[in-house]
Parts: sequence; structure tokens; C-alpha cells
Amino acid sequence: MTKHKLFWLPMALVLAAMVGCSGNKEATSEQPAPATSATAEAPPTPIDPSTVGEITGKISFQGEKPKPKPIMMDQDPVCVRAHQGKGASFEDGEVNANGTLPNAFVYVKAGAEKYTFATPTEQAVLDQKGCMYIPHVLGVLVGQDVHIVSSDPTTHNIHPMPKDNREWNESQAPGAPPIDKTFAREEIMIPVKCNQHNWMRAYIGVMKNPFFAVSGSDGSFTIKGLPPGDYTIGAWTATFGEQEQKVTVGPKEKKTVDFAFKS
Amino acid sequence: MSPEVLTPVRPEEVALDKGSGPSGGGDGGFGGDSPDPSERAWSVPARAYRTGMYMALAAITMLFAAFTSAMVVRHGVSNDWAHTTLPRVLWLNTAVLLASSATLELAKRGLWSNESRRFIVWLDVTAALGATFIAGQLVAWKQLAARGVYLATNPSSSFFYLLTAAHGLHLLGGVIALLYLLLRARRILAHSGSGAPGRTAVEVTAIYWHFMDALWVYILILLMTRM
Amino acid sequence: MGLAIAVVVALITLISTGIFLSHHWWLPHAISTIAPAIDRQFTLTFVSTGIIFVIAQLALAYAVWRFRDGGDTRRAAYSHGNTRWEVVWTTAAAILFIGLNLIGYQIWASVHFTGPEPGAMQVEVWGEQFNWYFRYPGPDNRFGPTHPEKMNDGIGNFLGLDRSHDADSKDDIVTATLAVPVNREVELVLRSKDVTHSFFVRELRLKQDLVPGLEIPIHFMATETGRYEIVCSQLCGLGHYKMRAYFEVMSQPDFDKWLETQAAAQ
Amino acid sequence: MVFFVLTTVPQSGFGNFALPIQIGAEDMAFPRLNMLSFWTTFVGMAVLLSTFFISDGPPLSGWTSYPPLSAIGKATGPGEGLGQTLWIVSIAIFCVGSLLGSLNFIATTLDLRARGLSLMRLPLTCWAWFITAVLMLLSFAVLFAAGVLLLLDRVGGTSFFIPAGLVVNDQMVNHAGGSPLLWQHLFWFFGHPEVYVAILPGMGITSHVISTFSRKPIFGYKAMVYAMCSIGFLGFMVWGHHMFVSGMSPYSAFAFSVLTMAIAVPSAIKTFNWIGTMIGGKLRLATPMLFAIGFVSLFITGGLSGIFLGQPALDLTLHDSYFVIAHFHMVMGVAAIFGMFAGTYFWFPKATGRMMNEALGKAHFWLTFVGAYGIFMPMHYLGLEGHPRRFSALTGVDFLNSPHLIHLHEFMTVSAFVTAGAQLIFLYNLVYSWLRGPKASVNPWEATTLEWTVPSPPPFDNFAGRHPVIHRYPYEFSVPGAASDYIMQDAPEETKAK
Repeated sequence: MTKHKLFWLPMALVLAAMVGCSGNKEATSEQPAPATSATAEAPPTPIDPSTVGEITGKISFQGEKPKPKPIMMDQDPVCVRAHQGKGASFEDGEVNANGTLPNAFVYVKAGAEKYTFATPTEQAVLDQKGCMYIPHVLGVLVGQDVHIVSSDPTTHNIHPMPKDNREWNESQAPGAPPIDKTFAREEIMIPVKCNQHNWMRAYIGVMKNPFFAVSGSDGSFTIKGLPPGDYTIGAWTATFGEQEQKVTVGPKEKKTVDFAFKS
Repeated sequence: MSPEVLTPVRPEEVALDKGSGPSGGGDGGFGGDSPDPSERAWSVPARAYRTGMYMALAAITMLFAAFTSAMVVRHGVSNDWAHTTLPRVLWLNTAVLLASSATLELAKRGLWSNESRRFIVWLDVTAALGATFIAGQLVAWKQLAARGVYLATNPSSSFFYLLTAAHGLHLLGGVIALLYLLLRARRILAHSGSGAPGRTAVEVTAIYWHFMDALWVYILILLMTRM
Repeated sequence: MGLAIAVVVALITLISTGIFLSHHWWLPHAISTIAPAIDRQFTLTFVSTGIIFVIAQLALAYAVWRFRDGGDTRRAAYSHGNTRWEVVWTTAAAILFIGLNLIGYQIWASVHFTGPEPGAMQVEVWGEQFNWYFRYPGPDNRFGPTHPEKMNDGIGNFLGLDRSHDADSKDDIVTATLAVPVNREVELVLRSKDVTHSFFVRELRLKQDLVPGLEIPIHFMATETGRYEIVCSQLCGLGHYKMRAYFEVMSQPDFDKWLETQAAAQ
Repeated sequence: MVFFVLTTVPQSGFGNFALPIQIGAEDMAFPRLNMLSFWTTFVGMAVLLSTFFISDGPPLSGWTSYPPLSAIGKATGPGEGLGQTLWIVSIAIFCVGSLLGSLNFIATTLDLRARGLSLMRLPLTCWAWFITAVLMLLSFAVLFAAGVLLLLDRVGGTSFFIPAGLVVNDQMVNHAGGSPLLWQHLFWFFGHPEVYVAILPGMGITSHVISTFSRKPIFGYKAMVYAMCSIGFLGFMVWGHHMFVSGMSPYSAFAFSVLTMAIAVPSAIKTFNWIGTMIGGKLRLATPMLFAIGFVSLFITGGLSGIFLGQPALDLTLHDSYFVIAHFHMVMGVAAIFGMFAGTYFWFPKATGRMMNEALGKAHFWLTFVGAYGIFMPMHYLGLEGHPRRFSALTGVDFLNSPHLIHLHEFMTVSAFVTAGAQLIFLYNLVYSWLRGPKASVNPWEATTLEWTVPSPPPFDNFAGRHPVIHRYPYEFSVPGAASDYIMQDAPEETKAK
């Protein structure tokens, strides 16, 4: 009898110690619960196409225009040849001749939550040409097919570095089939890098609504098809930060929203 | 005709059957195989178990030597080392562990002189002290955590947790071995002549236990040293 | 069977040695001051081990053929060995192997124990997955500090320089090709941004790992102009095989011109 | 390959079968521990193979897994995510299995030998397994420690191996103060003895087979034993020769290189003694002997290229090139595998009671021997040309992407396919002989050691209750005046007089 009693005493101590240990772990590894979205399951609001308006604007740049920074592609002669001796320069931080900014991602940041949008069936194409991504800034909807092709006779490697979506990293040899990917969650912006040619950079904005545009070589943008309402418009740039403005769009109204960035 | 007559049982089948019987298992972290007389057709000399244990201890020594050299190098390679002040409870734990070595010796004497009560009680006390030590180490961890010192806080705290955890796990193996001996205490006492498997098991466990004890003192000195 | 083994072993030995001797595949043309010594050491080692190689393989082949069991009633010799031969063999091997090493010591010492000649041109070599970058200190001969938080490949700030705040960084020249003037001592300082890489130019006979967290100096003098390749020879990830840059040895005027063009592009 | 083939098969595979019989024991000292060792290794293997089925992909850092590449995680590329973590876990489990196995080998060899079997009467196979076990015992514990530290760096946020200020893909790495070289030291402290773990059992088997099939006592038994002991001992002091260009102190590099050259001496002694055994012998060229001869030839080739690599000055151009691949594949890869084949053909009759087919065995030998040279000899040439190792494609570098070198690659690839095809012959022979091979007698090779005194296959307790007593040295062949040209180890003294 004594034997078993005596056996359980140290046993109990060990067990107690283990419980204490696991309790300890729980206490130290406590993490904030992921914030759950508060949106209730409400029936989607339909959009009346006869009332939609649009937003246009210009992304201007104040200050001294930085000189373009040439890309050194020496390590891969294929890339150098593709630019026929003219070379290429970095697109981040680039300023247009008219003092405006290209490649700003302008989007409806808030105000469109009540609408739902079907996943578009058309592909968003990301090309690799001359060891540059074309386009440099790309907007897609959640779940939309991103179709990645290569026009270069050299091996590329596509490596998006998201915060909220799944990270992946795949190589694409010359002549290899296109890569098709989707992003499951909203994210502004996912940088995309090529680990073979590390100057290569693209940005993918994953949106829940289709109200976005990228400023062009004249610095202008247009967001079409906006139903009347109050919106927060965001303008994202790779090097000059992000700005936002509130705007009210009436039925069939054409609003102008301009942004000005400083270096 | 019964099948037994047709197919004589081959010796290996018999032996395999025996092998798969209740083994008592659980010699966890320590090196000796369970020496149960009923399972062996031949005898493995007791010194083989001692050799096995010494080899296991050699491997454990190498493990901690590697940790130590990593610690010395890591200290020397960068200037981010901040000494981790040891929680006071470690002194208590040390005393408990040293006491357990003494009680284990008492238990061994009990077995040598075949005093069953003395053997069982002291063995039990040893296991309890071992368990107390592990619990005490966990308390030390909690105290450190309460001070905001975690595994990744500083290289010195990394080594503190690493060495105490590595030693604690080994000692846990020792406690399990002691519990196993306790479960089999009556059988061990029944065949306790010199060279009997039960006696060898106790002896080998004691070697392991004393080694863990000495190892702890070494670790304590290592952790105390302000390099 | 014994004859067959003897013939095949002998053939393999002689053919592979013959290919070595033909120099069809051999150390590439050497272009650094240290390379001839390394090549000499290689040749010395090659000749001495080559002789052992041929003798040992042929001895093996001979023994197999000569002492095969021919079905006769001969018995093998009963011998447990020959201590004198063992001692001779052991001593000879020890002297040869350690002797070779001591001869090679000079080369290792001149690469690693003595620093570069005074007035050596300093260039930093940076590795990152999977590109090489090189930094010249510019006219002030000083490298500006690098700021890990400012490193951004997308805008071409590979090394995290802060040219507007750090005076030393202003004239630093970052390039993607390593160019050096001919016949001038160069000291490279090897640094890595991410993982371990290895700098290797076969024509220089120079190889050294780039270890993150360390700045490892090596020095050399190139003696012939031309365009060569730097390859990474330490596994650094999926694109390891493409981690290559060009290494150009130029005449001093060409080099000055090249550096000027690079400086303009910063 | 290094862990789950070269470490386990020559040691645990053959050793567990042959060691107890050769020393006259019924079984290993701790059979249950042995079982535990096997299943632990099995679990380790399962964990490793599982990485092929996870989305992060299998680990991509090579068997040396140098941090920071192996320590930072996913950011450093595909194969550095969960797969790499599982690699460490797998190797740690493997370490435990190897440690359990090795202490069993040591205890068995030291304490279970039959009466009269002094250490200097042990067959050289047993010596090899014993020294290998000691090497494993002392080195795998260190790898285990290194693995734990690396794992903590990956999942515990510590910085043992990751220095400050790293930037991967423009993202800062949140670690500081660690040393990548620390891993290399710990790893190679294990890694170099590991090389001998792979090759020593092969040396043992080769010595044993050569003596048996030359019908002649081994040349310099004691020298062979001392050579193995000194290889084992020095093996722990030469790890730095893997790190000549790693950024380690160039002064210590020099010290390591002298010790490395010293370790070449016992290897040379062994080669000399193998050839010395054959000279004056009466060689029976059965398949086990062919593979043993192949072993010697490959060992000479692979060993001599080590003389180049042991010199730091030559490492300036040869390190991490194909020359290195040629060297270690010849010596610890193919030679070790030849040892395995010799062992398989030699003990197959004992283990299964049936003989293997000699014709198929010889075909297997010829294709494998010539094929192995065809694969690995050209690698020397590639190495001279400066071809770095671990390149997944040749398109990234101009000098590699030229016919001059690509022809060599093509030749090697063809050789590799031929060699791989030859292994099908072996597999067929193995299965066919197991089922249909002619019955083997107790001692088909007329060898002298104890395993050839018991029935083929041996009974469960090897000696069926008999306790053999050893009267002599293991390689008593062609003793003048004896009736036959071999005398069993347990033959009583008077046999000689007969």
C-alpha cells in the first residue's frame, strides 16, 4: 500500500509541475485575437448605372524634380540588350516631364463597402519585358486572376512580398508557361520583386471594389462608374507616401480630386 | 492432427513473442535497457549496462560541451551580452537536487542490505526531490518571465532557458526511471543479489542521477559566471 | 577475370592521367600576381600525387593479375606484414604530405597574413540574393555608413546610403560590375546583406566567403586586362546559379573614364 | 544521402547483423534499445520525406544548412520555410537514433565478446564498427546541440547564428549579434567525423574481404587497427579544413591543414596494407572481392585528391568546386557504397541461407565500377576549370555555358544513367537469389571468423546456446602445415598440429 501512495507523491509533483508549465506558456504566448470584420451579412446594395458619376484628377509633384536614376543591369546581358543601349531608369520616385507623378495608385479607400462586386473574369496581365515589370503598378480585385507572362529570353523569378496574403516565390524560365495567381485578401500594396534581377519591382493593389486607377505619364487618372455617395479617396505612391481626401459624389456628377506630393 | 504438430515452433517466434510482451518500458532518457530476467535466454553482463550508461553520459557531456562552446563564442562575437541575474529559487533547487543524490545513496544501501522499506522510502524521497527540482526550475522560469526576461530577450537569457531546459528534460528522464524502479521495487528486492538485473538497474540509474546532479552544478556555475 | 581487372584499372588510371596531362581541361589562364605561385603549387602537388596515383593503381592492378587464383595448388604466402616496410611507407607519406603543405604555406601567407601594399585601391564587394554590388569610395577615399533600414533595391539604394546626410556617402560610387585598373594592388572588403555568399574569380585564383556581419578583406593585383566573371560559390538560395557579375581589368585611363561614367549615374 | 544512407547502412545495417556473431554474442547488448534506435531513425526519415508534400517545398540549404540562409525562414526563398524547419527536426531525431545505436555498439563490443576474444583478436570489421560508434557518439551529440540552436533561431526568436543588420528582400531581419561561423564550427566538428563514420565500416569490410579472398592474413593487423584509431582521433581535429575560405582566422586554417595532412598518413597506411595483403596471396575473384578491389581503387583516387584540398593555398581556387564533389564522392560516397556492396555479397549467404548469382554480381560490379569513374573522374576537370558546386543550371554564367564544359556534363550524365541502371541488376539479383538462389553452406567463402561457424541463416540467438571460445587471431589463412588453407577462430590449438 505504502508503495503506491509513495509512488503517486512524486508523480503528482511532476504532473503539477507540468500543469504549471503549460499555464506559464499560455500566459506568455498570449496573442491579440485577430480583428474580425464587423460587417454584418446585409443584402448587397444594387448600383443604378444611370446615376453613376466619376472622379478625375492629377497627381502633381512639388519641389525639385529628381534626376532619373539609371538601372545597372550589367549582370544579365539579356536585360542590357533589351534596352538597345538606351538603358532604363528606376520607376519608383520618377517624375513626369510636366511635373506630375506617374504610377500613383488612386483608389476608393472607404465608402464603397455596401456594394459587392463579382470577381472579374478578365485577367490582369503582368508582363516582364526588358527586365522590368509592365505595368509597374497594377490594381486587381480579390480573387481576380493575375496572369504573369515573360517576354524576356532570361529566367525571371516572381516574388510578391505581401503582409496579409500568402507569400510565394516562383521562377519562370524563357518559354515557360504563364503563371496564374489570385490574391485572397484586400491589400494596398503588395511589392513584387524578382530575385534574379533585384532592381525589378512591381506593386499590386488588391481591392474589394473596382474603383481605382493608376496615374499615367501626364499624371492624370480617372475613376469611373462611382455610385453617388461619400468616399475617402486614397492616393498611394511608392516613394512619396500616401494621401487621402474625402469627397462627395452626386448622381452623374464629375468630381475633380487633385493630389500634391512633396519630396 | 493439430497444426502444432505439423509446424514446429521456431525459436525466433518464441523469442519474438516474449519480446513483445509487457516490457514495463519507460526507461526514457537514460541509456539502460530494462533488465528483466524473464525475457532473456542468456545474460548480458552487468558491466555492459554500466558501459552503456557511461557512453550515454559521454554523449550528454558532448551535448553540453557544444552548448558551452557556443555560449563562449556567442559571448565573444558581439557586444550585446547582458548578464542574466539568476532567480534566487535556483539555490533552493540546487540544495534539493544535492539532497536527492544523498537520498538515492541511502536507497541503494537499503537495497544492498535488502531492507525493503528503507529502499522504497528513500527511492521515493529521491523521486519526489527530483520532481521538486523540476517544479522549482519552472518557478525560476516564471520569475524570469515576470521580470520580462524571455528566451529571445538576450543571448544570455537564451542560454539560460536552453541549458536549464536541456538539463531539466534529462532530469525528467531520470525521474521517470526512478518511478519505474519504484513500480518494480518488489521485484527488484526479490532478486537483489550481486549482478542481478534489478540491482544493475538501480546502480545504473544512480550513476545517471549523480551525473545529472554534477551537471547541474556545472551549469549553475556557468550561468553565474559574468563573462 | 584477374587480367580484366588489371587492364580496366590500368586503363582508367592512364586515360584519366592522360586527360589531366593534355591540359584540355585545366586551370584557366591566370591573371593575378599570386596565381602563378598557386599554379606551381598545384602542379607540384599534381605531379607528386599523380606519381603515387599511377604507381598505387598499377600496383593494385598488378597484384590482382599476378596473384589471382589460377586453380593450381599453390598456397598463399603466410605473412602478417613487414614492419620495416610499414615504417618506411608511413614516414615517406608523412614527409611528402606535410612537406607539400609547408611549401604551400608561403602562398597562403602572402594572401592572408600580409596586408595589401600601401596605396591599394579599396573596393567594397556586396552580395545579396542573387546580385553583386560594388562600392568605390570616390575622391574622399572614405566609405559612408550603410543603413540597413534604408536599403531598397526598388529605388536603386542597394546599400542603404544616405547621401543627403552622410558626407562620406556623397561621392560613393555603387556599381554592378567590378572594374579595376591593371597592375594595381586592390583590396576588396567583402560584405553580405543577407546570407553567406562566396566571391570567386577563377582567373585570379581567389575565393573568399562573404559572411553576413563580418567585413572580410582580401587583396590581389591583376596583371592582364580583359573581361572575366565573378561567380558565387557558396549556396545562397534558389538563384545561386545566376549570381554572377562581370569583373573587368582595364588600363588606368580606361578605368578612370569608366569610373567617371559610373559616378555620373549615381 | 549522407545521413540516411551513408551513416546508417554500413554501420547499423551490417553491424547489427554481423557484429554480435563475429564476437560470439547472441545479440547486441540492448536489443530493445536497438529497436528504439531503428524506429527513431525511421521517424526521422519520415519527417524528412514529408517535406516533399508541403506547400513550402523541401529544404534547399544542402546537407550543411549554413545559416543565415537556413535560419531566417521563408524570406530567403522557396525551400527555406517549413521544409527547412522539418529538416532540422528530422536531423535532430536522427541524432538521437544514432546516439542510441552507437552506445549499443560500444557496450556490445566491449562487454559481450566471447571468451578468448581479446581486442587484438577482433576482426577488423568489428574494430571499424567500434571506432565508428565512438565517432558517432561524440559527434552526433554536437550536431544535435547545433540543431537545437538553429531551431531556436528559426522559431524561438533567438540569435545564435544570425548577425545584426541583415536585409532580405528589402525587409530588415529582426535578429542581432549571432555568428554564422559558429554554426560552421559546430557543424563541421560533427561533419568531419561523420565522413569517417561513412567510410570506416567500408574499410573494415574491405580489409576483412581482402584477407579472406586473398587467402592470406591481413598485412599489418596492428597497423590497421592503429590507423583506424588515429583516423578516428585526428578526425576530431581537422574540421577547420572545410572552412579555409569561410572567413575563419587564416592562422588557424594553417594549423588545421597540417593536421589534415597528418590524417592522410594512416589512410595511406591502409591502402599500402591492402595491396600488401594481396601481394603473395591467392586471389579468389568472387563478387565481394571485386567490390573490395574497387573500394581500394576508388579510395586511392579519392584520397589523393584530398591532398590538394587539404592545402589552404589550393583551396583558394578549388574550394566548393566540382573538384571537391569528385573528392568526397569518390572517397566517402562511392567507396563507402562499394564497401556496402562487398558486405552485401559477402554476408548475403549467411543472412539468407542462399548464394547470390555470381554472373549477375560481376556484371553489376563492372558497370558500377566503370560507371562510377565515368561520373566522378570528369568532375576533377570541371573543378580545375573553376566550376562551382550546387548550381541548378549552367545558364547563369558564361564560362559554364560553353560546349567545352557541357560535353563533360553530358558524359557524366550518361555514365550516371548507366550506373543507375546497373543497380537494377543488383536489385534483381538480390530478390531472385533470396527466393531461388542455391542453398549456401555454413562457410561458403572458407572464411575464419565466428559467423561462419553457425548455420546459414543463423538461429535467433546466433549460437543456439553454444558459447564459442576463441583461440586465435582472425585471419589465419594458408598457415604452413595446416590441413586446409584456413583455420577457424574458434578452432582449438591442436588443429595446427594435425
